[in-house]
Amino acid sequence: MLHRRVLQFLIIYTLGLTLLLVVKYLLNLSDYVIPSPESLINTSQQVFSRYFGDVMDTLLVAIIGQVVSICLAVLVGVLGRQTTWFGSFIKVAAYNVQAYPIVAIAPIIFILLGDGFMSRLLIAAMICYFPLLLSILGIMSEPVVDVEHFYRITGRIRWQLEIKIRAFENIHKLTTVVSGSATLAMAGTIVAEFMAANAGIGYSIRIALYQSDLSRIIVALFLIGISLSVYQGLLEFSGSWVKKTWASA
Amino acid sequence: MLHRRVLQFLIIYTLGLTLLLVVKYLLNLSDYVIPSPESLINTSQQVFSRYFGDVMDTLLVAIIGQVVSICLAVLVGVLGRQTTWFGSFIKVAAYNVQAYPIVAIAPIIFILLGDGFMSRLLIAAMICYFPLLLSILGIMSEPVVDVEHFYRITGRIRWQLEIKIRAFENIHKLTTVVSGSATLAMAGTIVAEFMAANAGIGYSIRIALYQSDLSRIIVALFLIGISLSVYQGLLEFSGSWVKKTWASA
Amino acid sequence: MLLACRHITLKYAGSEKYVLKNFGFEIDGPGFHALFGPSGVGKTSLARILIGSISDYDGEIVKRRIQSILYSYNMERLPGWSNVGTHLDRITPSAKRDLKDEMVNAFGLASFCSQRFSQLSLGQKNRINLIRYLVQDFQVLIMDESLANVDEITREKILLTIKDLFPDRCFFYISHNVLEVSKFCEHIVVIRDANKQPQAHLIKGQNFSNGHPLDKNAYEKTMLEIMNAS
Amino acid sequence: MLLACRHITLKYAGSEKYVLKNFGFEIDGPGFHALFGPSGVGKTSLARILIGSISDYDGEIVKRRIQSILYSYNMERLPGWSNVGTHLDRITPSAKRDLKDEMVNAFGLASFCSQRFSQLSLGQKNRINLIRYLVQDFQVLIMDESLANVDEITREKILLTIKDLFPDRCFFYISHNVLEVSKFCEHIVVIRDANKQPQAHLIKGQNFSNGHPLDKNAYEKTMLEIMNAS
Amino acid sequence: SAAEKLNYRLKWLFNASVVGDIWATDQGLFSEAGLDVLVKEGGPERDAIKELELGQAQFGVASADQVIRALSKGSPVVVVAQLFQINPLHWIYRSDNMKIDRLDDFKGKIIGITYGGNDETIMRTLLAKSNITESDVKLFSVRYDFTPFFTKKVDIWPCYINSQGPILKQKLADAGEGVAFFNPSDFGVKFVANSVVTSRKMLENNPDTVKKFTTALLSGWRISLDPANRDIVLETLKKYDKNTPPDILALQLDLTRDLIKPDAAVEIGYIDVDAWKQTEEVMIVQKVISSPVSVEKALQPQF
Ligand SMILES: Nc1ncnc2c1ncn2[C@@H]1O[C@H](COP(=O)(O)OP(=O)(O)OP(=O)(O)O)[C@@H](O)[C@H]1O
Ligand SMILES: Nc1ncnc2c1ncn2[C@@H]1O[C@H](COP(=O)(O)OP(=O)(O)OP(=O)(O)O)[C@@H](O)[C@H]1O
Ligand SMILES: [Mg+2]
Ligand SMILES: [Mg+2]
Repeated sequence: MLHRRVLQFLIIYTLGLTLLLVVKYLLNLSDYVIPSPESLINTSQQVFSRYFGDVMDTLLVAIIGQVVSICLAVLVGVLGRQTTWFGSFIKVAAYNVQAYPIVAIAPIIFILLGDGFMSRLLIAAMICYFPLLLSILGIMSEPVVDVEHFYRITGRIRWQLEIKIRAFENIHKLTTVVSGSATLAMAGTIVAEFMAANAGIGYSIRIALYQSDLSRIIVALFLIGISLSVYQGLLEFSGSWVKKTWASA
Repeated sequence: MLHRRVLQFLIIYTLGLTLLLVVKYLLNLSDYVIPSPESLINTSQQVFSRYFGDVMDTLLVAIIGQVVSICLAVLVGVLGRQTTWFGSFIKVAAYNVQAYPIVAIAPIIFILLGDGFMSRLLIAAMICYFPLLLSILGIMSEPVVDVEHFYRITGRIRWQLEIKIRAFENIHKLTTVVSGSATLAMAGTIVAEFMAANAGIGYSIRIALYQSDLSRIIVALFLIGISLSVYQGLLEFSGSWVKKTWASA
Repeated sequence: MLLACRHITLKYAGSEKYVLKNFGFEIDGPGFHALFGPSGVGKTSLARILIGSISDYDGEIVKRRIQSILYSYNMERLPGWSNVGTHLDRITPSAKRDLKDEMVNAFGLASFCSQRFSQLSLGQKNRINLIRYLVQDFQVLIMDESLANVDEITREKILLTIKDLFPDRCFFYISHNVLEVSKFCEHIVVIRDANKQPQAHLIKGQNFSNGHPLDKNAYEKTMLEIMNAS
Repeated sequence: MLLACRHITLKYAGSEKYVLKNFGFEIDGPGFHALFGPSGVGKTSLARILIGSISDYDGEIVKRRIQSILYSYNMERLPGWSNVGTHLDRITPSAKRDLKDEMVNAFGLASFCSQRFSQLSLGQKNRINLIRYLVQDFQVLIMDESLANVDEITREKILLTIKDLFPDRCFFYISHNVLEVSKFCEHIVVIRDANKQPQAHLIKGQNFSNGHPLDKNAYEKTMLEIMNAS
Repeated sequence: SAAEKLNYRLKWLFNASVVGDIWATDQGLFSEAGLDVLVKEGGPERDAIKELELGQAQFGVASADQVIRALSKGSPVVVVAQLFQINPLHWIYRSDNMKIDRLDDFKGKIIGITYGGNDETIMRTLLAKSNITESDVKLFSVRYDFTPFFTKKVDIWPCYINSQGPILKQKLADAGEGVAFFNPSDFGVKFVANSVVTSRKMLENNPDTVKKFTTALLSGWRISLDPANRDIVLETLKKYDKNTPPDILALQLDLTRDLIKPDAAVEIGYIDVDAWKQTEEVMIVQKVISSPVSVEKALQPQF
C-alpha cells in the first residue's frame, strides 16, 4: 500500500514536471520563467538535504496540528451535532471562523497570541480542521436508529455512547477523512510557516518565491509530496488497523 | 433558520469585537494596533458600500467556484471510489495537489493559465473542493449492501446507480458538507483575490493589510460573515428542500 | 386495569387512509398477550403510539402503575465493537447476571457469545436482542416480531422460558402465527382493517405454560375465534 | 439433475465450528423446494455459497442449464427516491408488466404502490421486495425468509400464486414453518447440525397447489418425517 | 537592568539587507553593551510597531510609511535611527528595448505597482510630479511572483534593488537580456525606508538602554559595511542566509552599503529630517493619511 502510494506520487510528479517542460519548450519560455532540467538538477543537489530537513520539521508540526484539529473537530462536531440553538450556534461560529481567509485574521491572531509556537499551531490546525469538522458534523448528527433504539428506550443513551455508535458505524468515512486531512495539516503548516515562522519548508518556499526561484519550489514540492505520501500511507495503514481491531477486539 | 443564522453571526461578531476592545483598553493600545469604536464607525461609513460591492463580487465567484468544486469532487470521488489501482491513483493525485499550499503552486498556475478569471476560479475551487472530496470519497466507497444487493445480483448495477444509491443514503452528510464548504469557497476566493486579483474583497483586504488598517479588515470581516451567513442559510434551506423532495417525489 | 387504549385514531401525514380508527382495548393485568392481525394492519404503529414515538394521534392511552414500556423489534442491531457476550454483560444490571446466563442457555446461544453481532445468523440476532430487553426493568415489553426468524422448536422453548421467568410482567407479542398466539397467549388483541368496527377484538388464549396441560379442543376453538375476528 | 451440492464443507474464518460438513443434496428439476433447519444451522450460508458470495468452501456445486441464480432476503431495502410503484415499473422488463401487476394485486399491495419503501409495514416490505425478484429472468430463486413478516393467510396466497405462475422455475424457500414447507414444497432439504452425518436429508413434501386436494394423512406424515430428520 | 531580555523585530528575513543587525548579534556587540537582545526575523505579517505596543518587542525596524501611519493613529512610536538613506525600492526594466532617463519615458509603458503598498504612493507621486495621468500609462497590479514581468506582460516592475536586484539581473543575464533599475530619488522623490524604532515609553523610562542598544546596533552596521571586513562579513552572512548563493550575497552586500552609506559624509544611522518631512508630505498629498502628524517630533536620534 505504502509502496504503491509512493510509486503513484512519482508518476504524478513526473507528469506534472513533464507538462511544465512541454509548456516551456512549446512556448519557448526562458529559464527564468520555467527552469531547465539542468538547473533543476543543480538546484536539487544544492538544496536537497537542507530542504529534506525542513520538510521533516514541517511534517512534525503538521502531525501535531492534525492531532489538535482532530480533537477540535470532534469537540465542535459533538457540540454542534445537536439541533438545539446552542448546537447550531457552535456550528455557525465554526463556519464563520473558517470563512475568513487566514491571511485576514492572521494579524488578529498575532495580536492575541504573539508569534510563538501557538500561533503557528493554531493556523495549521485551523486550516486542517474544517474538512474533519464537516464530516464529523455530518456523521454525528445522523442517528443510527437500529443500534441506538435500545439505549434510547432503556434510558441508557449518553452522548459518549451516541458518539461511539455513530463513529463506529461510520468508521470507514472517518478514517478516509482523517487520513485525507493529513494533506491539509501539511498545507496549513506550510502556510503558517510562510506567514510567520523562521523554520520549516514553508519558510524556504517563501524565500524561494521572494527570490523568484521556481526550481527550488519544484524541488520543495517533490519533497513535500513524497513525505506526505509516506505519512498518508502510514495513516491509511493504521486506519485499516483501527477498523479491523475495533470490529474484532 | 436564516434569521437564526444571521442572529448567531451577529452574536459571534460582537463577542469577537468586544474581546478585541477589551484587550485594547486593558493593554492601553493605540488605534494603530486595535482601532477604537469611533474609528471603526468612521471607517465603516467610508468603505461600507464599496466593500459591500466587493463582497458581492467575491460571493459570486465563490458560488461559481463552489459549483465547480462540487463537480470536481464528485468526479474525483466517483473515479477514486474504486479500490483499483486507477482509483487509488486518482486519490493520490487529488491528495497531492491539495498538500501543496496554494501559495507554492500559484506561480505554476499563473504560468500555465495566466492571471485572468480562470486562475482565480481554479484557486478558489481547489481550496474548496477538498473537504467535499473527502466526504464524497468516504461515502462513495462504502457499499449500501441492503439496497445494492438486488441490482448487483440481477446484473443491473451501473456506476451511476451505485452513486445515486450511496448519495441518497448519505444525503444528510452530503448536504452538511456542501453547505459547510460554502465557507471554504468564500475563503478560497478571498485568498485567490488576495494573491492575484484586482477586484473583490480579498483585494481590498490586501490593501488594508499593506496599510496595516485593522479597522478596514474588521469591517470586511463583518461583511464577509454576514453575507456568508445568508448564503449558507439559503444553502441549508435548499439542502433540506432537496432532502425532502428527493425522498418524496 | 393495567393498560387501556381508548378511541385511538391514527392517520399518517400525507396519507388518506386511517391506520387506526376509534381503536380500543383494555388489559387487566400482567401476562403474556398478543397483538395479532394481517400484515399492514397497524400493529407496529400501535406499538409506536404506546412508547410515545408517534404522538400525532387522537384518543387516549391509560396506564396504571407502569413506569417503563419497552419496545423491541427484529431489525435492531448491537454495536459492533465488542462481541455479543461482552455486550450483554455490559447492559445487564449486576443483580440479573444469573437471569441473563439462564436465558442465554435456554435460548441456545451459549456457544455464540464470542461472536460479533454481524457474524450471527438472523435467528441468533433475534434471540440475543430479545435477551437484552428481558434483563431490563420494565412493566410492559412489546416484542415486535422479535422471534420471526427463529425456528419453531427454539421459539416455543423461549416463550415458555419467558413465561416462567416473568410471570408478573406484561408482554405484547406481535406474531403472524395463529397457532402460537392461540397457544401461548393469555389475551389476543386481534386487529383488523380500520374501516371495520370495532377494529379490535380481545380474545382469550390458552395461556399454555410449563407444567400445564393444553386442552386441544379449547385450543382449536381459540384459533377459530381468532380467524373469525380477523 | 438440475442442481447438486457435493461434499460442501464450510468454516468461517476465525471460527472453530463447521457450519457445513460434507454436506450434499441433489435436485432433479424445477419446482418449489425448501431449505429447512433450525436457526443458525447454515441455511443462509448455503445460499451465499450457491450465489458465489462465499467462495472459501470445499466441495463442489454442479449446475445444469442454470444461467441465473437469484437470492433475496428479508432485510433488503428499496432505494428511497421514488415510490415503490415507480420503482417496480422501472425494474420490470416490459414483457412482464402484466405479470407484475397480477402479482401486486395477488400479494395485496395495489393500494400501497404510491408509498415510499420506508413507509411500508414490515410484511409489505417483504412482499414488494419479493415481486422485484419474481419479474426477473432466473432459473433458481432462493427466498431467504422472504415472507417471514407476512401473515399466514396472505402468505399462503402468495405461495400458491408463485407456484401457479412459475411452474418451470426452481425455488428454494427458506422458512421456519414446518406446516408451510410440508404443505407447499416438492422437496424439503432438511439441514441439521454439522456434526451429524449425513447433514442433509431430502424429504418429499405435499407440493400442494391450486386445484389439487391436500391429503391430510400424507401431510402429517411429511411433517413427522421432517421432525425426525431434524 | 543588564539581564533584561530585549526583542528586536526586523522588518524582513535574514539577508544581506539586515547585515548590520546580524553582525551586532552574531559578534556579541549587544552583550558587550550589557544587553540581552534577541533579533527576530520579520515577514509580511509582521509589524514591529504593533509588537512594541503589545510589549512583544522593545525595538524594531519599520518603514517610514508605517511609522507615519502609526503616528496618525496615536501610536507612541519614536525613531531612534534611520538605516537606509536611499530607499531600496526601485523599479526594474529590460534595458535592451527601453530607457527611463526622464519621467516622460513612462508614457505608454505598463508599470507594476503594489496597490496599497508604498511603491504605489511613490509611483503616483512621480507621475503627478511630471503631469502624467493614468491614461498615459497602464498600471498593473503586482503580486509576489515575477511571472508577468518575466513573460514581458509588464515593462517595469518594482523590486528591492539590494536583495532581489542582483538575483533578477543574473537570471535575465543568463538568458542574454540586460536590465536596468529606476531609482525614484534620482527624480526628487525621497521616501524614507527602514528605520529603527522603539516606544516612547521605552525611551523615557530606559533612555540608557535605548542609547546602548542603538549604539551597539549602529556599530554593528558600521563594522559590517566596512569594505575592509567584506570577506569575514560575507562568511557570517552565509550562516544566516543559506538560500542565497555566495556570489549574489557579495553583490547584495555591496549594494546595501551604497544605500546605507551613500557617501562618506553621511554617518550611519543619520536621520534625514527633510526626507521624513517629504515622506509625510507625499502621504498627505496621496491621501494615505488624512492630516499632518508632525513626524519630526518622533525623530529622536539616540547615538
Ligand atoms: N411513515 C409512514 N407513512 C405512511 N404510511 C405508513 C407509514 N408507516 C406505516 N404506514 C402504513 O401504515 C400501515 C400500518 O403499518 P404498520 O407498520 O403499523 O403495520 P403492521 O401491522 O406492523 O404490519 P406488519 O405485520 O407487516 O409489520 C401500513 O399500511 C403502512 O403502509
Ligand atoms: N461472518 C461470520 N463469521 C462467523 N460465523 C458466522 C458468520 N456468519 C454466520 N456465522 C455462523 O454460521 C452459522 C450459520 O449461520 P447462517 O446465517 O447460515 O444460519 P441460518 O441457518 O441462516 O440461520 P437463521 O435461520 O437464524 O437465519 C451460525 O452459527 C452463525 O453464527
Ligand atoms: Mg410491523
Ligand atoms: Mg438465515
